[in-house]
Amino acid sequence: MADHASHGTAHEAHGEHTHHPNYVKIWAILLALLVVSVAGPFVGIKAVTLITAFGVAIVKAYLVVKNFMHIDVAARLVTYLVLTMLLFMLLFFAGTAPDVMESHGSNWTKPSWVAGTAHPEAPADGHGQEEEH
Amino acid sequence: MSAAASRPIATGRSATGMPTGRLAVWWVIASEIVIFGGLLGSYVMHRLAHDAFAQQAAHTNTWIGAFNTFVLLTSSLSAVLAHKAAEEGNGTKAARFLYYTMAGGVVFIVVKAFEWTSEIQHGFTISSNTFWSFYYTAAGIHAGHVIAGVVIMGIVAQAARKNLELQRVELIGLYWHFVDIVWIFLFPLLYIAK
Amino acid sequence: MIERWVPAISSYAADIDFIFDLIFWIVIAFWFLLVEGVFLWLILRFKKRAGVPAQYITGELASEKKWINYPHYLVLVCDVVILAVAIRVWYEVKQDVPPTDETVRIVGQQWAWSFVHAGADGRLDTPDDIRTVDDLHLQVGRTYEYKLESRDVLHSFSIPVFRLKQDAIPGRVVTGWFKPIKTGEHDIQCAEICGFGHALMPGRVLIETPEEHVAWITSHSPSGAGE
Amino acid sequence: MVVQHASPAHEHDAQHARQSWVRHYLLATDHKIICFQYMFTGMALAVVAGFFSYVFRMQMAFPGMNVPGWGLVTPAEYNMLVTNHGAIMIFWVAMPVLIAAFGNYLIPLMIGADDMVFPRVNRLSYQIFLLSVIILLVSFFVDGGGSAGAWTMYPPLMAKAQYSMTGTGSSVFLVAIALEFVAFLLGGINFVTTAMNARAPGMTYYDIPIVVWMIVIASILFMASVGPLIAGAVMMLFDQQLGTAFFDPDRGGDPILWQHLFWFFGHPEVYVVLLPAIGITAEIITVFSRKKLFAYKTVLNTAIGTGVLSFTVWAHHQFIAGIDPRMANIFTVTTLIISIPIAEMMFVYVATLYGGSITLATPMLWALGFIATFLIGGVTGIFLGASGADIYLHDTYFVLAHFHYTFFPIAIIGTYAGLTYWFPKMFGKQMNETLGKIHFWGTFIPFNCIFIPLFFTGMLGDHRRIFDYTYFPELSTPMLENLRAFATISLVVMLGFQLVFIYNFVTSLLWGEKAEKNPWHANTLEWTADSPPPHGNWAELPTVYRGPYEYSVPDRKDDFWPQNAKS
Repeated sequence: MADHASHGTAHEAHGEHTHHPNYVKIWAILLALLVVSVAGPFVGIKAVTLITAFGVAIVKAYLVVKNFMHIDVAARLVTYLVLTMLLFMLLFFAGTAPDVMESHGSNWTKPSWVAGTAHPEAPADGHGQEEEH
Repeated sequence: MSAAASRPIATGRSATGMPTGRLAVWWVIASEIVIFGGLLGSYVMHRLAHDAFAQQAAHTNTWIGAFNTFVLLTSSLSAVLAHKAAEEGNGTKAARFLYYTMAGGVVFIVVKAFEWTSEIQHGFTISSNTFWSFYYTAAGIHAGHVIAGVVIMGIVAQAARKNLELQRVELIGLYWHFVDIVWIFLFPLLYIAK
Repeated sequence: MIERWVPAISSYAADIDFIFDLIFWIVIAFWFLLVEGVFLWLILRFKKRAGVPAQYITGELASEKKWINYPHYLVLVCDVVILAVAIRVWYEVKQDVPPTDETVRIVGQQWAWSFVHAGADGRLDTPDDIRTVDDLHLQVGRTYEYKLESRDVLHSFSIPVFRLKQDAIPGRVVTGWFKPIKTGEHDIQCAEICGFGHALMPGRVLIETPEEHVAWITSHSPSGAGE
Repeated sequence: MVVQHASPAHEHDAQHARQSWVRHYLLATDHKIICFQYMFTGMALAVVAGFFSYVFRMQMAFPGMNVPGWGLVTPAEYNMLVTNHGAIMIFWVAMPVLIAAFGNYLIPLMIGADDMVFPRVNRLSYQIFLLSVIILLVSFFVDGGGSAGAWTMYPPLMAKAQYSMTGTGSSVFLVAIALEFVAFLLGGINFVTTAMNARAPGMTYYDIPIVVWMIVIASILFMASVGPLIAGAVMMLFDQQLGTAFFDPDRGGDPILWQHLFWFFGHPEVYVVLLPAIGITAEIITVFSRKKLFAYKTVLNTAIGTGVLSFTVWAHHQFIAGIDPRMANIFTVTTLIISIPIAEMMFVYVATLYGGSITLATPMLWALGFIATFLIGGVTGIFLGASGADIYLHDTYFVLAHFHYTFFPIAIIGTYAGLTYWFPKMFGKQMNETLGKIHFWGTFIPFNCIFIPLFFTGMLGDHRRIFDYTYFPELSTPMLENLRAFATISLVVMLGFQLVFIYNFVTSLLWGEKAEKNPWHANTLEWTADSPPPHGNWAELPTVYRGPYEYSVPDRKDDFWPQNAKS
């Protein structure tokens, strides 16, 4: 039981004051990024759209988390917590996507996809009774 | 502080060095991340697998989405300004900024209501197809969070006006920024990637 | 050990029984009995006695920790052995489809199994296909590919004597294989809850000698007596 | 040192005395009262679920029998009973009793706080939980009957009323489950922040009793895993009621998606209820063997390791459910890896007994019974985690026996262990030891007699949830019928012995011998409060000087050393 003393060191529950950056400036950056993400699709290149849409979203989220939510002040634990949750979601995606996204698994097929009849607009004709392989 | 008098001693303790309220809100946010994560993860799987989603997404109105993003970003700004005012001990000012934030939330919901009405009139309902199911479900759950945030913010602002419970201004702000971030991801997912 | 009560009728049944036995010997016969034995011995050996105080052991010293660490390494080794065998069997049954002689379509619905046999020409989706409800006719020694479908909800196609089980999923065609090695008549079950009539899906698999099978095909060909 | 608000506890007492009975028991914010609310609600539902199990076991062993107390069991009723037995036992018995009740009671008392950090959120959590219970009970009586698509609620069966024939019941059931999740999210956040922030001065992370750690880790696991299922429940509800097609393959959805959403939660959920029970066991075996817990930090690390690993194994529930077979290999590996921390934890518990001075009091019997039976649940899991063997065993009674050998020790034996151990503290009375031991053996032996035969019926090919085996010639052999009947009779015997417990509980509560502050000579902080502790728990909140398991320290007069004793 060595480190009893280290426990209550110096942290004060209340009265710590957050460093306040220039919020209006950050807001202006966020709006500029918003313009970028809206403008992205007009370039017409898919890769550019993806970057302006999702790259910019990540940057925006980072700016909000860092400056508005002060995650850096809130102790490292919170950063780890949020990252862990995101990691779990990534894991969920990785485990689930092969089944939901693929039209062919190593021992199954989705006949309606293969035949091209089923997309979200038009109901497929149910089971693939007539499917030729 | 009549409410604080009956508060247990435990609430005032802080073995981690972080105020309990802030810690709790971060845990709330953590559990919300996985709720939205599960939903958006499922959406992304379908979106990537079905080209038809892109055709459907073309029917959404980017300008309305962009306007709502603007509204939420701006309301986040006033939420954080309220936090700053609360830390300076200025309850009146904090409450005023909170009211601006609430106004932002209300504008968001009203715009959303008009947008949905027009979409439903064009025949895109929640049961039209999987894209629209995800569209209404994700945006609907998000809108529910916005409404809850506005209501709670109203309660916090009432107290803040009387210089009471000022630490709550930061807490509701944290939640509001999280709701903002969810929208930051919903916007490209539902409106931009066509 | 399963084969003592449930006959092993498919070519891979013995492999699945083998892995069951392997795990049984490693995990139950060795680990479980060992740990329970030590556990009971400790309880009896260190029962409270007047004048004998308990010892103060933190478990943090390396000399103490080794007592849990060494068994622990052994667990790791056992895991690797079990994994190697399990994945090999899994690969053989579910992933690696050998060249097949014939294809049979199996369709689950609320609440019956229906089967489409290839018929006389040995090919599916030709006019001479034989459709049956609840009876699956197979010829012993042939390798079959199955195409498993569902018309409504999830079902699970299970033949215990084949050690075969596979869920049927609406919207998908699941493929797999089996090779019956003995003649006889056995149960087919549905192993995934599929509504009120879940118990009302008892199919039968009939494994016939080549002569019997040919006779059955001839007598049931659609051009002949019909279904 | 930590800033303490100097508001003396007797102020609370004065205020407390003014509260009326309703305020005291129904609208209480005191963590101990909320514990009782959760515990008694959970136990009431355990009676319901136990009765359900009696009815369907009777039908299974004696098909077509006119079950006393119920009547003839129709297939629809059978599915409803099976579904709700599972769901109630997990969501409305194991979780409220093990996490919510013990968590509420133990966390503030064991870390030396006067209450939870958010008492009113705590009350709200119970109220939402109670609402979910009421909605669940309503679901049995709506048109078409209660939900009957198994507790896993796989679509398309559950998603469409035309398949399940219990359209309303399924939706009401989903709402009840979603509300229950909300209640536990609120409760869990409270537990975690309380344990993190409200610890007594001097209590480091390594001075926290294991049971508190376990409840906290379990709450975190719950929080991190339940999100996708909450999203999934909303999607399923929309599928049922608004005509969406998230899980309908004909219209672009995918039924397998639900299975992933469900099991991503469902597997960590096993550990959510397991960890508190393991924690309770740690407290009891150290006290009754007068031993320091063997390798405290190892226990903690294995618990955290198990928790993290539990997020990587979920698809082993779906090996033959149509997932890609290549993915199954990955999940087999992760599943067997999880045996490593759990085995380590079991070794630690066995090692703790070494060199002890063991008293076989009732709580200790339960704790040892937990270890002995949970071990069976653990080792039989290997059969199912190994993908090759799972092809045969999946969805047979082998699976059922396996998870009852994990869940029964957790939810029933663990609860009885905790309840008999903390009964003196909770109610200020001692329980009758003789009746306690009769109850223990009367539960423990029949329990094994129920589920050992079911391992065999599973090996012989009995599949789960089948209402009547007489339709299957190979499942109607005399051997199988005898095994089923034996299991059912054992169940009836076991349920009968629970009356002993109820009798013991009530009589001890009313006329039991008065308990002293620390009847078991334990170290943890709750035993330094009065029995039962008053509102606010201590007149002066304790300060902690050492870890929780300093038993039989050499050169001390007493063989225990309370955490708050200065020397």
